[in-house]
Amino acid sequence: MIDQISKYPALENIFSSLQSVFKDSIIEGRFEKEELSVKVKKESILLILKFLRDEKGFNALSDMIGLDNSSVNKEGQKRFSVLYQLYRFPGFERIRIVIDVDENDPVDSAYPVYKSADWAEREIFDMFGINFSGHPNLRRIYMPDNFDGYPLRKDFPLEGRQ
Amino acid sequence: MADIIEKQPFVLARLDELITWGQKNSIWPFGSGLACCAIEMISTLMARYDISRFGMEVMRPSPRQADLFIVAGTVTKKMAPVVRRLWEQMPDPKWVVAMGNCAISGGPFPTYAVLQGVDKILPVDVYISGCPPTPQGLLHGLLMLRDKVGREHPTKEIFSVHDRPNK
Amino acid sequence: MNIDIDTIIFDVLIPVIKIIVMILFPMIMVMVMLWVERRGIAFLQERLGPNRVGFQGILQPIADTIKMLFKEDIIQRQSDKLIFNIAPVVVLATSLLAFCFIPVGMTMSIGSYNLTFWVAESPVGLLITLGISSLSVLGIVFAGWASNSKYSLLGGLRSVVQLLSYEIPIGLTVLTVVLASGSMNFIDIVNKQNEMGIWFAFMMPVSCVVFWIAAMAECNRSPFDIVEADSELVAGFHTEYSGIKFGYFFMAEYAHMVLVSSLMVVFFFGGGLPIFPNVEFLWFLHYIPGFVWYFIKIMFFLYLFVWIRGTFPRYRFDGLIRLVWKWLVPLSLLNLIVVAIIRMIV
Amino acid sequence: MDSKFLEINMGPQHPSTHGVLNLKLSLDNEVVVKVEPNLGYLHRGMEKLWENRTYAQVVPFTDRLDYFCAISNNLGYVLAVEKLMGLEIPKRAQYIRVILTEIQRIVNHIGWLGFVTNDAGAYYTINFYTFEEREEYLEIFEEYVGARLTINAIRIGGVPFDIDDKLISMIEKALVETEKKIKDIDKIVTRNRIWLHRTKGVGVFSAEDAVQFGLTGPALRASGVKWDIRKDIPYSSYDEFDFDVPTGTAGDIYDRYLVRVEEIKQSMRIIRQAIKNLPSGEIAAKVPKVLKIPEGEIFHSIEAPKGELGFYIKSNGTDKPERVKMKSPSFINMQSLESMCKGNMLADVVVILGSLDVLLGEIDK
Repeated sequence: MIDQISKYPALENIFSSLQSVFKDSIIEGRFEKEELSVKVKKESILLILKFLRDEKGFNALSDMIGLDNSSVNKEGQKRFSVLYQLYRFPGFERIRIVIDVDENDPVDSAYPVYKSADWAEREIFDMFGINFSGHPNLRRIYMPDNFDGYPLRKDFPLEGRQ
Repeated sequence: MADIIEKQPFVLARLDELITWGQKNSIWPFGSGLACCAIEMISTLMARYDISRFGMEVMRPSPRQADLFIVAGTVTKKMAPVVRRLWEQMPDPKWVVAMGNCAISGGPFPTYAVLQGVDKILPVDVYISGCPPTPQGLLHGLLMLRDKVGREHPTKEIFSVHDRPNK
Repeated sequence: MNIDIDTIIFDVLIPVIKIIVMILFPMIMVMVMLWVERRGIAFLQERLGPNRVGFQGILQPIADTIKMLFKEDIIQRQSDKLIFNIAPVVVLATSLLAFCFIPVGMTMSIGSYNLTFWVAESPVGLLITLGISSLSVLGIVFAGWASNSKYSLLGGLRSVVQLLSYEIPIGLTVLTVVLASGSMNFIDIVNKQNEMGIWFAFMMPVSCVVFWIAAMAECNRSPFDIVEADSELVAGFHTEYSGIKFGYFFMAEYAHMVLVSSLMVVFFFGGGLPIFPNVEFLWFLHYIPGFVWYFIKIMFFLYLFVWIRGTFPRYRFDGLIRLVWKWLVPLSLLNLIVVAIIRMIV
Repeated sequence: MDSKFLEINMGPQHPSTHGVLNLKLSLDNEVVVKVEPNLGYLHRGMEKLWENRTYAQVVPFTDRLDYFCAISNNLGYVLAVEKLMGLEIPKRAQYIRVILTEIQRIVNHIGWLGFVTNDAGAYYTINFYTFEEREEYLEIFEEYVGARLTINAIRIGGVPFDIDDKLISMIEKALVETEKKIKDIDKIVTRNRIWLHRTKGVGVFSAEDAVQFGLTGPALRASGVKWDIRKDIPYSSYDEFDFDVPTGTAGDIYDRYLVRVEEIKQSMRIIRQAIKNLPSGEIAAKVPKVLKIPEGEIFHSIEAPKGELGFYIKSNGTDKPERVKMKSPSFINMQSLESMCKGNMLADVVVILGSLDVLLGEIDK
C-alpha cells in the first residue's frame, strides 16, 4: 500500500497518526510521486480536515479538485471524487485528501475549516453539480445562473447543448 | 432631396471630405479589453508602437464617448450580452474591429462557453487575425479602418431618411 | 444727440470686437491646450503624440471637434432631459464668462487712444470672477445628477465636497492679494505690482503656492481629478455624455485651466508686466507688448498642469480633504495674518 | 440589501478591473461595505477542452491562462506532465527554462508596476516607462521563438530552441536597462507623498489571514510569510541558484510594491547566474511523438509571478488527460479581495485589486 514512504518520515508520521485517530474513516493511503494521497470516508471529512489543521499544522488549503469518474470501470466506484490539496509551512509537506461522492449526495462544506474553500467549492458545484451542505453562498461561479447542465461532467458535450 | 444626394453635388462631397477627415483622424477607441489581445492592444498604445500618432490614443473608458470598439479577445457567452450592450451604448458613427482569432471565430476555443465569432452579435468593420495579433498587425488594421472611414459618405446618412438605422 | 464716428468706434465697435476676441481667446487657447496636452504628455512619456494632421499634428484639435460635432447625441430616456442638456452649457459658459474681467495685457497707447486689453473693468472684478468660476461646479453637479448613473452621481457629489473645501484656501489667499494691492480690481492689482516693482509671487510665495494647489483642485485636474477619476468612476460626471456635449465638458475643463492660469498670472506674476518691471537696464523688455508677456506666462502654467498630470498619482478623496483642512486652510490663515501685520507696519 | 447603501456594479467593462470582472460594491458614502466579485465573463471552458486534447496540445492553451506571463504557465503544466511521466530533463534545458521564466517574472512585475500606478491615477506615465522596458524583453522572446505574448516556449521534455550568444547579449543589455529603469521609477514613485498616502495601510492583510485564505505569491510574502516554492520545494534546478526571498511586514499595498520591486532585482540575479553557469548538452529529452502516460495522478506547483501555480493531472493511459485542473494564484488572491476592501474607500478598491495582481484569464480559465 505504501512504498518508499520511509524517505519522507514527515508524511509517514502524518499518515500513521491519521490512521490511529480515524481508524474507520481511512479507506486507503497511497504514496505516489512524492505525494501522500489519503482516501477517506465522506462523512468524516470535516473532522479530518480540522484534525489536520489544528493538530498537524496544515494551515492552508491549496486547492479543491473535482473529478468525474464515470469513465472508470471499477467495482463500487462512486460517480464523483473531491480532492483536497493541503499543504503546511514551514516544513512544506503536501497531502491530498480524497473523498468519493455519489450524484445528488451533499458533502460537508470545508468553509468552516479553511476559508479558501469558499470559491473552490462553488467552482466544483458549478462544474460538477456536487452540493456542499453548510456552504454560506453556494451559487454558480463561472456559468450564468440559468445555465443548464454541469460542464465538466463527462456526459456534457464540449460544444455545449444548444 | 434624395435625388440631389444620389448625385452627390460638389458641396456635399466636399462636406463629406471634411467630416470624414475629422472622423478618421480622431478615432477614439473604447478602452475595453477582454482577454489576451487586450495586452497587445495596450502595447500598441504604448511608446514603442504609439498609436497616438494617428490621434487614437484617447482611450475613453465610457462607451458614450468612443468611436471604435476594439473587440480584443475572447467573447464568452456570458460576456456577449454585455459586449452587445456596450456597442449599443456607443453613439453613431461607430466602428468595430475584431482583434484576434477568438473575436473572429472563437479561435482555439470551440467550447460550450465561447461565442464563435463576435460578428454574430456586432457588425465588424475590420478583422485582424493572429493569436494575439502583434501590435504591428493591429496598427495595420487600424490604418485600414482609417481608410475605410475616409471613404464613407456621412452626409448621405444625415440627409436621407431611408437608410437610417433604427433609432 | 449727435453721434460722431469716434463714439461709434470707441464705444461700440471696439468693445464688441473685444468681447468677440475675449470669447474666442479661451476657445483658441482650448484648442492650443488640447494639442499641448497631448503632445506634452507624449513628450513626458517617451513617445510622439499626434503628429499626422497638419504640421506636427497641430490640426488634431480641429479634427476632434469636427468628429464630435457629427457624433450622435445620446440622451438617456431616464435622464432629466432639461438639466442634462443645460449642464454642459453651464460649465462652459461660466468658464468663458469669467474671462471678461481678466486683463490680458497692459494698456497700449495708439495715438491718443488707450487700447485696453480687457472687456470690462469693475472695482469688484475679482469677486465676480471667483464667484462665476465656482458656479461651474453647479454644472458638474447637474450633470452628475441628471445622468441617472451612479458613477456620475458619485462624481457630482465629490465635486461639491471638493469645491466646498477648496474655495476656502482660494478665498484666503486671494484676500492676501487684496490686502497687498488694496483693491479688488484686476487692473489695480497688476498696477500695484508695477508700482512696487516686484511680482506678488516673490512677495508672498506662500499665497502663490497655496493658490496654485487649490486652483488645481478647482479645475479638477490631476492629482485632484477625483471628480472624473478614470480608474474609479469610469469617466465621472460626464460618463453618460456623448458627442459635442461631452466636447463642451472637455473644452470647459481646458477653459477653466486657462482661467486659473490667468488668475495666477494676474495675482502673482504681474499680468502683462515684464519680468522686474522697474529695473532700469531691462528697459528693452517693455518693448515686448503686454499680451505677449501674459501669453508666455499662462503657457508656462498651462504646461505645468500637463507636467503635474504626467507625474503624480491621484489623491484619494479623504487625502484631498485632509490636505485642505490640515494644511492649506491653517497655512493660508496664518499667511493672511502675517501679510496683514506686515501691511499694517509698512 | 439595505437601501441606505449605494450599490454599484463595477464591470464587466470598467477601466481598472483588469479584464472582464464584475464587482458588486455596496457603498456607504465612499466607504465600501460589501464587495461581491462576480466571475466567469472569461470562462472559456479550458479544463473541458483539455480533456479533449492530447498532452502536447494542451501546452499552447496554458499560454492563454495567464496571458501576461505565459512561460510560467507553460512551465507549470509541462513540469507536472514530466513528473507524471518520470522524465529526466537535461540540465541545459532546465537552465534555459529558468532564464525564460525569470525573464517572464520581470516582465510581469514590471508590467504590474505600470498598471498599479495607473490604478492609483498616475495617468499612464509609469505604465509607458514600464511597457517600454517590457518591450525589450518581448524582443528577446521574439528572437527566441518568434512570438511576443503567448509564446509557448517550453515543450514537454525540454525547450524548443537553444539560446545563442546573440540572445545572451540581448538579455544582458535588457537587464542593464531594467536596472536603470527601476532606479528611475524608484525616484518617481517610492517616496512620493501621494503614492504613500494611497498605499500605506491600505488593503492590509495579516499573515494569519493570508495563510487562512490560502494567499500565495508576492501578496503573501508582503504579509511577512516567507514561502517561495522556488526556495522551499525547488523545481527545475532552482536549488542551484543563490537568491533571496524578499518579505514585507505590514502586508499593505506599499509592501507588495516593495516586494515586487525586490523580486525583479532577485530575478536579475538568477538570470545572471544562469547565464554564467549555463551547462552544455542537450536541450530536450527524448519524448515519444504520441505521448501516452500510464495511469496516475499528480499535483505539481511552481512559483509563478502571481503566486503558487499548480496543475493537477490525472491520466488514464490514453494520449489525452482524464482531467487537468489548474490551481491559479489569481483565483485565490481574488477571493481575499472582499476582506481586504471592507472599510476602505471606493478609490482603494481598484488599487487593492491591482496590487493583488489578478488576471481574469487565469481566474476564469
